[in-house]
Amino acid sequence: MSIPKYKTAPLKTWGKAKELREKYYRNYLSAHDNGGLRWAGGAWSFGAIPAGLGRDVFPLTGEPYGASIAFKKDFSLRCLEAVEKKGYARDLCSYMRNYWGSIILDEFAFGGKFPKPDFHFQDHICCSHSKWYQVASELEGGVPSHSIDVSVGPYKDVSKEKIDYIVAQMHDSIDWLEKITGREYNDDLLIEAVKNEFRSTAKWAEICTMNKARPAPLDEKTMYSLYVLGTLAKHDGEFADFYDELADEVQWRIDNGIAAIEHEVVRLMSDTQPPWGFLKIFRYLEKFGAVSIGSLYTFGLIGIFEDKPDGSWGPRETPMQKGEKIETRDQALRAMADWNLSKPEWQHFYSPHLKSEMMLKIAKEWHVDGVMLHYNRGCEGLTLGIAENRLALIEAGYPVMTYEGNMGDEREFDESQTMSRMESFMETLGLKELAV
Amino acid sequence: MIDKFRQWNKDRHQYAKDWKEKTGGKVMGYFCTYVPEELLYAANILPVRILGSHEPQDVTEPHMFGMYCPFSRDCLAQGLKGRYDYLDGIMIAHSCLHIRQAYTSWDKHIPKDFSYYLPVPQNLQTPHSTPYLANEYDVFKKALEEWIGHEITEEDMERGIQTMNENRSLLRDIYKLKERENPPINGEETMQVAITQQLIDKKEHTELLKEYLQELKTTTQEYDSTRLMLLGSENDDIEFVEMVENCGSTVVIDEHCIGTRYFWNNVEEAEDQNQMTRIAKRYINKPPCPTKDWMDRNRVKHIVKLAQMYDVKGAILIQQKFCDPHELDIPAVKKALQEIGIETLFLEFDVTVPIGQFKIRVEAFLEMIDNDDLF
Amino acid sequence: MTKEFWRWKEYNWQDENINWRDADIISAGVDVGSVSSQAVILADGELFAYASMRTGSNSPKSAENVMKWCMEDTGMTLDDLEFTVGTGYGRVNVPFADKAITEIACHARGAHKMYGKTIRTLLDMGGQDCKAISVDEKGKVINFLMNDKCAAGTGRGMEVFADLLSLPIEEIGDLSFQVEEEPEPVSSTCVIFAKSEATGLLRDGWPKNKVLAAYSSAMAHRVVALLERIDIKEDFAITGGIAKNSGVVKRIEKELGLTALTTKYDTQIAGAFGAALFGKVLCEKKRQKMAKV
Amino acid sequence: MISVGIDVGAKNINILLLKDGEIIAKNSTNSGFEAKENASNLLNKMLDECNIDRSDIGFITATGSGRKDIDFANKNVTDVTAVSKGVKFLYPEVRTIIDVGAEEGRGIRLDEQGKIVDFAVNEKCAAGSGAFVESMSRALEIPITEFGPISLESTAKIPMNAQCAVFAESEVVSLVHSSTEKKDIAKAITDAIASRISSMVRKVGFESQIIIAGGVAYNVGFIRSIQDYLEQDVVVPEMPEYLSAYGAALYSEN
Repeated sequence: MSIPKYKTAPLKTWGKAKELREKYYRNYLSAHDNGGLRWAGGAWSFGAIPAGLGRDVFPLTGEPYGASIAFKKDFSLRCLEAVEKKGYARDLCSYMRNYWGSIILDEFAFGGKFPKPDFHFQDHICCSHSKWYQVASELEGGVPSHSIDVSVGPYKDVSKEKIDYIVAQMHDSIDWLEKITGREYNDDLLIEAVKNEFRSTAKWAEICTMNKARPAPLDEKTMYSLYVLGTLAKHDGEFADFYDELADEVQWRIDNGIAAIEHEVVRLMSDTQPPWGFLKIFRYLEKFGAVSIGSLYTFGLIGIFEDKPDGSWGPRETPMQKGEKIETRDQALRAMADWNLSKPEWQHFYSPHLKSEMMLKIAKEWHVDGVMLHYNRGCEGLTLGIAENRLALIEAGYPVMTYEGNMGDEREFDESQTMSRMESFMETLGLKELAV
Repeated sequence: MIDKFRQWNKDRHQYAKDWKEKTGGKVMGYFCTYVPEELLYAANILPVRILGSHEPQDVTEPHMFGMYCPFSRDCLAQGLKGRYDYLDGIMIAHSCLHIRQAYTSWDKHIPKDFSYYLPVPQNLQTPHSTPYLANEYDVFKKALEEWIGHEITEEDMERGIQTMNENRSLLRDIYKLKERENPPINGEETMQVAITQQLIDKKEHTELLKEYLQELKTTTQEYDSTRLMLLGSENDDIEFVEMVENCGSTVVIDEHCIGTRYFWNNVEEAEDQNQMTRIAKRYINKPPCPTKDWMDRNRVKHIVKLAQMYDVKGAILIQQKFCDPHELDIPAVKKALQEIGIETLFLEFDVTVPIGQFKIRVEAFLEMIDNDDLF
Repeated sequence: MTKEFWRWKEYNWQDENINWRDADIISAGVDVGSVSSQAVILADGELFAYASMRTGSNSPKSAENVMKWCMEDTGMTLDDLEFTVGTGYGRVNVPFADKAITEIACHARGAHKMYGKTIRTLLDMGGQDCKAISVDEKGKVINFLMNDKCAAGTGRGMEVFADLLSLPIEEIGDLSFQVEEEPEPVSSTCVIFAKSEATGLLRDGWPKNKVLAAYSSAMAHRVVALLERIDIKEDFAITGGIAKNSGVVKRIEKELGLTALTTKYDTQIAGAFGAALFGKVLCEKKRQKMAKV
Repeated sequence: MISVGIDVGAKNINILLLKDGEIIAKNSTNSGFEAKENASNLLNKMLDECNIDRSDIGFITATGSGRKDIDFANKNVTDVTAVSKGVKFLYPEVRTIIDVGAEEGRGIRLDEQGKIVDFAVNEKCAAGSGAFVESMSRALEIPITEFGPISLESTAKIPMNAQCAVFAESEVVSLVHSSTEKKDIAKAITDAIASRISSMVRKVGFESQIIIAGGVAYNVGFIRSIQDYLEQDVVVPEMPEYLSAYGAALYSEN
């Protein structure tokens, strides 16, 4: 196998992404200083709705926060053990357990005490979503919680009644927000936020689509630090602008043949969240000339895709691009409900086979040579049906490697065993460690 | 008479095959108690709850990752082993993630001519869930009609509702007897009746139930031992209940989906509401599965009520390994029960239950809540 | 036959100052554990004799052997035991027992006698499992937890280790402290995987004692987690084989910031002792019943 | 030229020497704590026995979990690759390899060319490994060598919840206490391991022929159980424990 050699260059927008992320947590922490509000909820929550309470309302999303804790291994371990002490099972969602632990220990991962939110605003598609904040509220001594059920079935079966059910809950949630915050709701801010969400989530999908290029301009390890913004506040205008900027740079990398890794011999895709404490596995793969071009997870957790006229998979056309009117509260909520129901990572909750179809699309259109599936004990939701995905990929002729671990509980990840398994997998793909 | 129920439970597959033979009707295997059997009885379809066999198995690993609950893996194993080859159709009602996989893998790998995923709201505490669910029933009804090839009339529907209501009410009557100081029926016997309720043609089950009820009302046999409550997810483990009762206890009440959660409430009469709305309300108001019990903890309140109603001395919290919804409830349930002075014992179930390891826990638990005279 | 380092010594003891024939009630307890069995004989509730042996594959026989060894040279026979309570794994197969009671209740009762009435939390580290027990002022169990489906933190785990390192089980406690500095605990407490992890460390040239220290603290940490879930009280004690392993005990105390109660009795007999105490009470009840008839 | 294959497992080191494709020596020793020294000593011992000078060695390939310790090897490959190579060469008809080592079990599927299509390794559980049988034979007080034969005498089916090697031990103990016959318990144990292994092998999907690699192949009880679970006959090779070393040696050849 001939070893190609490509130009590489660090991402210019990298610093900006880091900055935005830090600012996000700063805003949340300092919200009260100038009379603002802070709320906590899931990364999939309809953040655009609380945005209608004012520009001084800041979120803390649970999953990214749980992952940030996972990076700090010692703190994470203390969090997990604190939760077990309270009698909660060890096999529950590890983001959730890290998050609860942070509450119980009353320590914030970025220093200081745990900054209690003024309310919880969640949505519900996996078994743990609403229960997460039900328990959080109990641990925090009664923070008011609200959650919207969005688990109405796959987008292909969407109906007016399903949308009505979600939208009715959204309308109620606005009344609830007004009641518990005593603030008057501003529909213009809602509409603005909804449009930002459409922009950012479609743009992220576009950026992922650019990674079809060979050599890949981005590797998955880098993408993790970029998609995360969308999990923090997809409705945030600054974040949407950032993705525009990022898209331009990725296009520039493609035009100038700048690759994510120097020697792109084979292209892999992964799936489910990685064990956050051990991202070095991706660096390890690079030694063999293997680049992970992404996954349904990194693409479709926030990116909104659709089948394009030419049959390929790409960013979904936004209502604005389609020239659809979004002028009233109801229009905004309906559009947002429909938009989110088409989220790739929301489809497999009803059938792994729908997920397999999307994974096969990626494998084909992104020119994937092998697949690496993380059987993630930390997330029942995204690991759902992964064994069936594996079968489908193998049936389609893709070599698949699986490894067990946990995105947020390092006690369930066996580093040496996983590394030797990857080595075996590289050998089966005919790769040797490159002498560089 | 209990032996008839025991036999039905043992020969569940044979019963269903004979039923098909006898009636020429269709059999529907279902995965979760949120399935509205009213519609199936209206369509003269025999609903059969798909359950596991509590044997170690090696066939599900390729289809379901081992971190999902052993019950769902055990169910899938039955299908992969061909034990349900007589089913004409399968269906599931949207509830927890785990059992969903048993359905989706079954749907792909095991032949059948009808398969249906019924959406059910997870947010039962909003009024908007009723019209949404009622509409999903309409859609489901159409699918059924297409399958069986004829319309399901209002009369059929009413018959379906009455069949279910009558059977559920009789179970309530049986449980009424368990409130007595010395109940005439123990946990094992109750479980036989409750399991078969989900396996046998309700009309037939109802007839036997009526006779059995008479027998119990006049029975002299009484159980006088420590009154226990069984709480948890799915539990059809007869061997386990026998072990618990042989240690000197009687299970007088339960809160799991092979038991009270299945039959506790009925479809109510309401002039101003159509049938689908009435049925929807029944399933929305039934004692909830933890996965649907938020933001208020209505299930915990219900459990406390039952514990007091049945004057239990202790509660055994059984949980299918990896069952997140229940893991998210257990600390709250424990707390609530301890606050009213009821001790709890937590046990984690797997496909096979290591009776030996559990026996000592149960014995020690009973020694803990009794045996004061030894000190 | 290679030396089995994991094996505990077998022993028996009798109180010469007691003439059992003068006693009104002779009650006994026999604890047939998975690894070892103990027998205790009480003369009017006072400890008269005890013995400890390893359990053979035939538990009725093991029960009989250990009881016979306990009464060795005393002229006592099984018929002299007015009331015997069996406990432990083999509690139901003790041919000469009048009743079976779980080791959880028996350990609590025994510890209450051995460590005094103030005891509130008991940690019993047996061969195959590990139990955290809350006890009231009467020695009655008010709550208990057992480690589930995993032998990490059990006596057996330590034995596997003793074997791996070819060090006598009685000595590994002290040896584990003969290190320059306390190492990080091994990451895996699973007996089998800890074993391979340890092998790895030894291959990296770690001295045995250091590996031992790393495993002991991992085990201690695991056990402390169990204790914390049952909310441990200040007056706590450790019974069972591991109680003799200072390497684990001291580390548990360190992590808890508490000192375990001590006793003049042999910690391994707590179960049999408790059984014998129950035996005495049950014996009195039996007599009362008889009297009524 | 002499080609050497060294397989450093968790428990044993197996070394095999090839001369122009012919096996001229194979031997085994405990891995112990100094795998490198032990391997080197064994190799020298073997060379002496066939009076070969160390300088005659053309190439050394190491495999097994301790392969990286063997710094005097010219190259190393993982167990999966090594055992597949060995099997492909000796048993070209084989499509599925079940390789049970001291601490992990592996299932490997090969295509007609002997290329690896898929493989699985049992995760974080010793219940599907050689170590399991050992701790069990201790609990049962029967020598490891008699374990298989004794289990063969039984046809009983006792389900065992083999979650953890040591915990299974306590289940064994309770079985012993409930005076279940040793042969039945022994069978229950081989069934438990076989069920775990078969479950893993079903994950990679098996085609005949199926071969059993690793020392466990000598356990006739296990062979019976695994055949029951897979509902298929399996090939029991002549030198099951040397297949990986053989594969490694073949890598040294070319």
